[in-house]
Amino acid sequence: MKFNFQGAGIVRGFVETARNFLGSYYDPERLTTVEYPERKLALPENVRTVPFLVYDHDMSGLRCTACKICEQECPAACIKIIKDTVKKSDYLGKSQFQPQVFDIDIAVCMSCGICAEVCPFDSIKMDQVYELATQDRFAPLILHKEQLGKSNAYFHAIHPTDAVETDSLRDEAKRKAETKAAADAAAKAAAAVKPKPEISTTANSQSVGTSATANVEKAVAT
Amino acid sequence: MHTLEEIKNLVEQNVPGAVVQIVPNANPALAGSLLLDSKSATDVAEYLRDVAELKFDLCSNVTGIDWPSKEVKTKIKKLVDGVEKEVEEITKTPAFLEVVYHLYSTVLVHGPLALRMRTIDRAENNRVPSLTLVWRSCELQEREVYDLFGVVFEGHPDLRRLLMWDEFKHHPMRKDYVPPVDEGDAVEVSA
Amino acid sequence: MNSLDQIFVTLKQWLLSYVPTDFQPVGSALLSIVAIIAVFGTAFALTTILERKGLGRIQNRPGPNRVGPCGFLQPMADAVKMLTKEDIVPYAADKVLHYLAPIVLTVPIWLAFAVLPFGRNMSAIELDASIVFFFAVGSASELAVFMAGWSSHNKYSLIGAMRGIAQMISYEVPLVLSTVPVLMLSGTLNLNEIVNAQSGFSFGVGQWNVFTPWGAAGFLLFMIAATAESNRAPFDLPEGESEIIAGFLTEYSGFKYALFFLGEYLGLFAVTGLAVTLFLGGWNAPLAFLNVVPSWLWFFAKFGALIAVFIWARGTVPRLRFDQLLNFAWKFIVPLTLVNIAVAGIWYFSSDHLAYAVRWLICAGIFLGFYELLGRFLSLKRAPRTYRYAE
Amino acid sequence: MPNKITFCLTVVFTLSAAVAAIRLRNPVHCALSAALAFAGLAVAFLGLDAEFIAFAQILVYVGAISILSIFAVLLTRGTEVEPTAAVFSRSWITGIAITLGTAAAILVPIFSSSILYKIAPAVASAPVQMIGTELMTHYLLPMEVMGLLLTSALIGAVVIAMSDRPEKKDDSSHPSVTRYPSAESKPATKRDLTTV
Amino acid sequence: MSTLRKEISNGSFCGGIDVDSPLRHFSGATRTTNTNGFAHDLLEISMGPHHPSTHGVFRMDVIVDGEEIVQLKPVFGYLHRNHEKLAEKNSYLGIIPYTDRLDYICSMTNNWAYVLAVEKLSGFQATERAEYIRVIVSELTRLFNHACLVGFLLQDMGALGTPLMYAFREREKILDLFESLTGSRMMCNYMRFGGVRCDLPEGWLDEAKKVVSDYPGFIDQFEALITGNEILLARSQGVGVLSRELAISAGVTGPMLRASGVNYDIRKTDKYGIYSRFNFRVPLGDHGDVFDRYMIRVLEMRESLKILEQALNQIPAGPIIDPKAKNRGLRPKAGEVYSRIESPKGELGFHIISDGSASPYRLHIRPPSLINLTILEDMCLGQTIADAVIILGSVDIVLGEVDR
Repeated sequence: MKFNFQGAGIVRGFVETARNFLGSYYDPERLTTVEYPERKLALPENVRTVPFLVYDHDMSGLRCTACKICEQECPAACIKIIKDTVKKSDYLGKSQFQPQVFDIDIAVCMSCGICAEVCPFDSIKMDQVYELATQDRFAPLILHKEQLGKSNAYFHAIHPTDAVETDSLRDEAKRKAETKAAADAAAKAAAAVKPKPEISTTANSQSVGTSATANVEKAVAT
Repeated sequence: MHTLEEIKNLVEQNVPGAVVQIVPNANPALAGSLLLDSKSATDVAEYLRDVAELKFDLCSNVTGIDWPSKEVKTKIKKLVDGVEKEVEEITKTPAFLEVVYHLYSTVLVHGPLALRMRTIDRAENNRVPSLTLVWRSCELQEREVYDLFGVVFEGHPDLRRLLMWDEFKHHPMRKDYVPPVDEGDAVEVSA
Repeated sequence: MNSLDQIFVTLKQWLLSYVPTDFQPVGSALLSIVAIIAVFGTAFALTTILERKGLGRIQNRPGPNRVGPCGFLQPMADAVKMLTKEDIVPYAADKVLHYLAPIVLTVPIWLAFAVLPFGRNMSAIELDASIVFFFAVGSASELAVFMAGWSSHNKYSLIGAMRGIAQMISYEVPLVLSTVPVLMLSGTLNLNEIVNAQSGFSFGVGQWNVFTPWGAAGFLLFMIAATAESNRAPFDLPEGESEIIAGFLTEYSGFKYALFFLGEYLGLFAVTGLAVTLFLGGWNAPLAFLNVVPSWLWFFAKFGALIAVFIWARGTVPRLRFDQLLNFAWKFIVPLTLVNIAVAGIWYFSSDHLAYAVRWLICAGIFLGFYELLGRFLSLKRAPRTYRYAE
Repeated sequence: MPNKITFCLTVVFTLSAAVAAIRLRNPVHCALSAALAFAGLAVAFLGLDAEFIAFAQILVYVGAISILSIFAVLLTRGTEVEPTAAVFSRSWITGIAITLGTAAAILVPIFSSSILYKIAPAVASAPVQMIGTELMTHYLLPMEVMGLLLTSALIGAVVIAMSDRPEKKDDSSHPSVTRYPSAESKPATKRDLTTV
Repeated sequence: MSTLRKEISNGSFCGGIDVDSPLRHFSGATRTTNTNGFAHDLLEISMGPHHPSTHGVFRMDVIVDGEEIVQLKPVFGYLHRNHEKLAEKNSYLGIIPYTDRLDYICSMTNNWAYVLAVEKLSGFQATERAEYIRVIVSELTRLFNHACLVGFLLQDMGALGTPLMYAFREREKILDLFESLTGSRMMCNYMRFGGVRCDLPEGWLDEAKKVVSDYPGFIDQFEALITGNEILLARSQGVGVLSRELAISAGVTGPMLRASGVNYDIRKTDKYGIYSRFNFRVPLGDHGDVFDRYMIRVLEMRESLKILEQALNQIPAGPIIDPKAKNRGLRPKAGEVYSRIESPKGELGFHIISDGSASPYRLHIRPPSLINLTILEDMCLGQTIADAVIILGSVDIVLGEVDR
């Protein structure tokens, strides 16, 4: 039903706006605004804002090994890492560095998520906090290791799928490492009886290596 | 679509005084380009635009490239004191600025054809003819190349800086451009 | 019923009875002034918030809702903001004119309310030629717009001012001409008498001017001209924010800006009140049995409804270009108002010869014919197009 | 008595506005002062109980004429008078002569007319209806003549204002397309490039 | 007074105005001097960079005679960040998030254009599923880009935000899809060499199908609101006419070129990705005015919906990224490539020169927004300020891309 008189187009526009005006009182499609501070929408799992560092149990279990891959790959160059001087044993029992300083300048960070993507140790992940406004644009926007470190439980809470997958990979690696370690121990014990040098160390490092590359691939794929 | 050789031949046959050279792509799987001579460039461009077989009427993309002089070490065998020795010889590549145009045809729907022009050097002899009067689309893009690379387009009707401000002295896309120290940089990440 | 209807009149008389006889005229005027300022000041505040909320609803959002209950204290917050803002006068501005412009705009517009009948026996002053008075005081706003734009020493302001006065002059003509049929048929320039002329009922429906063909047409034309006269969308060219920033208001801030804002809304209110008076029966009830409702309530109900239409239009239509705006005035609205005067004449003289319905149809037909014809002429060759596709 | 005070105030106001309209240097200020003077005149009419005339005065003079004069000021050049220029010109004698002549031309008929010997009615009243009737009956011819005059002036103004620009688009040649119809044609010289 | 009306010249139009510029000869758009004897005062207005309708920090130096434009010089660079220089310092992977920020409305198509160029350079091939995902997200991008554009255009015409708000309402739905897919609403950083970064979340396809099936309702509503509106017709028809020849010569691409009647859609001509598999048409305008540009966008939205319907129904299962394609630490063989796609704004091209190192030797972005502005002055001459605003609006620029 199209009436074509002069001004018909304007009249149709009036009808349309009236429909939206009235519709806004009963049709949620026509009043789409969410009253933000009172109501917050549930974030999709994939949402990423700024990076954070995952630790197991507590800060001493920080997964980061200060390998500096993220620092290198960060397109905005907003990550600064200084290696610790002493190594600690990681979850695989391998002795690794931890970062002494791990700073991210979130004023510079553009939330691209490439750091999380390239991290071979499942350490750096993307957070979902978005109320980051501060009054000072310098110091409070530089997040230090202490602010960045968040528990694996938190990671599970915000990215359940990714976290479960990561954990299973890590468990797998750990199980392998443990069996290897047990085998090594057995071999050592055997070697003590019957000295026979070889495999053990190489096998161990290989297993870590494969797990790391597997993680890299996984990170790329996600 | 004609091959580069065919286009080159067509141009050389039909445009008097045209000097065209084929520049192969470093990656053989990708298309090469035609290097135009400064003197005949506008004529060649007009020919390419108008000739019925080619009709490159859409000049899609204009860009500059800076090729500063590089030291290339080549190992050559040389007779030194009667003994054949492997000697490293250092040669300097010529320094020049290059402008690349990518042409398409809306009529015959083919392309891209890449045209290149080179300046003699990166300092005073930084002139190439402007193709703005052949393809209007070059107007802003040539200004951009002038602004960022310092290529002077002769015959451009309105050659001013495009992105940087008029008082700016340098050409930021040149490889040897040193950005000024920003005071914001003084704030250390760990501060 | 009568007591409620006349409550304000009685109140005023009661208050005046405490005033010495010599000062009663002054007292009466003061009371009227206070009442008008209070009522329309409130209406201004209410309109700003309702307009923003209404526009919001039209645009699928709730509009201001943070200050006070449902955001209704927003005007207060705006007022506080406006009053506490720095009042910036450009260095090169003509300071005196820059200062005077908002005053020149706002003061005469308050005067316009003096002659509007807000209810039975409720108009501040009784004038023989009240409608002429109304238009006379309204004409000062052009000067104010010019003063504001010119004195600001800003190019956008100047363009806005020139647009503003050209537009206001152009639309003042149809605004006045569209009232002529009403004046012709009621035979008076007195607004109270015009309202009285519409107070009858036929078949229980009020004999408002808008129910006649010339009245309906006049109402439409009057509303269009009124929109333009009060610089509202789609005729908000003097301020066209997407073109000339804020037009003649560009260099105003703080209280002076608020005054302009106030002045524009008051102008809108005044002209809306006039539309109600001239075409919608003033304070008369639409149906006979609704006479129990106080007359001033009817006035303000109609007034509110018309304001809503202005808001609705603002949320719907894009802005005209300046030459089109003037073309629209001179080639469309003005001829139509002239046609309408003729239609009113036909209506008047055919009353003895033709049946009501026939008369109605003939008059409406003449007007609509001209409307369509002039519209075609105006929108020459402009129509939605069909497009071809390439596979 | 209050009427007299009002009248005096009005006179002072109107006259000073009129003087300002002549004396101010900025023509826009002059035009605005003239608008003020018109408004003062309207107040004077009100003092005479001539409501309709007063309102018409405001509507026409303040609302239209002063705006037109502002338009005229803005549309003409040389709006800024050099501040050093003397307000009184060298030919002030001629000026005074012209002023006196004009004043005489107005005053003589007034003083010689019989209206001076009329006695003002106690209550001035010129109902709008009466003005209308008079205009449509007694003064019909003058009114029609005025209408004709204004119409012709309007038409004249439109004719003057009509732009006589020639149509500027010549579609004959689109240089980038037609200048070199085919490759066989001679390549363009520099001259061709810039002058086609 | 005299400074208010800046006097450019005395009587004749020479100083300041470049009447004889050879550029003017492209369109034949010269302005003859007025012959009626009135001296002209010209007014020079700097529109922008803080102007409500310049769509960002863009400036137009306008000289007007009354309200008629006699000269208009666009001024760029207020948002210049030199992405091209940044790219020379960054890894090939690290450039992808920067491309998001070129045309910040359409990050997906920017990603695609860049990724496609690198794929050509290094000989990768995206997987089948990834190709479908790319088409889906790109067409969704086209949908909301066009919706926003017509919304902004009408905003420039003074429609007080109503059409814009309706457009944004629909855009939000698509942004929600992008958010649940990529984690970010606008800066998606989604595509990777050889595929895409992550697979579609569960239920995403159904949500997308719902959005796509609801979208025609929005277009109908939008058209009912405004398309037949006499004011829109009066404002846009015959305004900012761009002839077919000038459009081609000026390198105008995208909907603007097609509005001038040139059948040139890179999705059809280059058949990049898998566009050859889909059945869609290319709407063409005959007048090349603002109204045509508006309508072409509306019609293109309807065609994009067709592509989306087909793609959403045909998308196969499979890997989303080619495992052979290296992303981190990519060092393509030395070579040069120019690759382009049909971004919603026009031809978005990437010209990359690799010298075999980890970051490009030279990366050039061919921004459709900038090049479509080449003939802004030609379209605006002789029109009014109000027209210039909507002509600029109809070009569809995003300053992030214009200035890069």
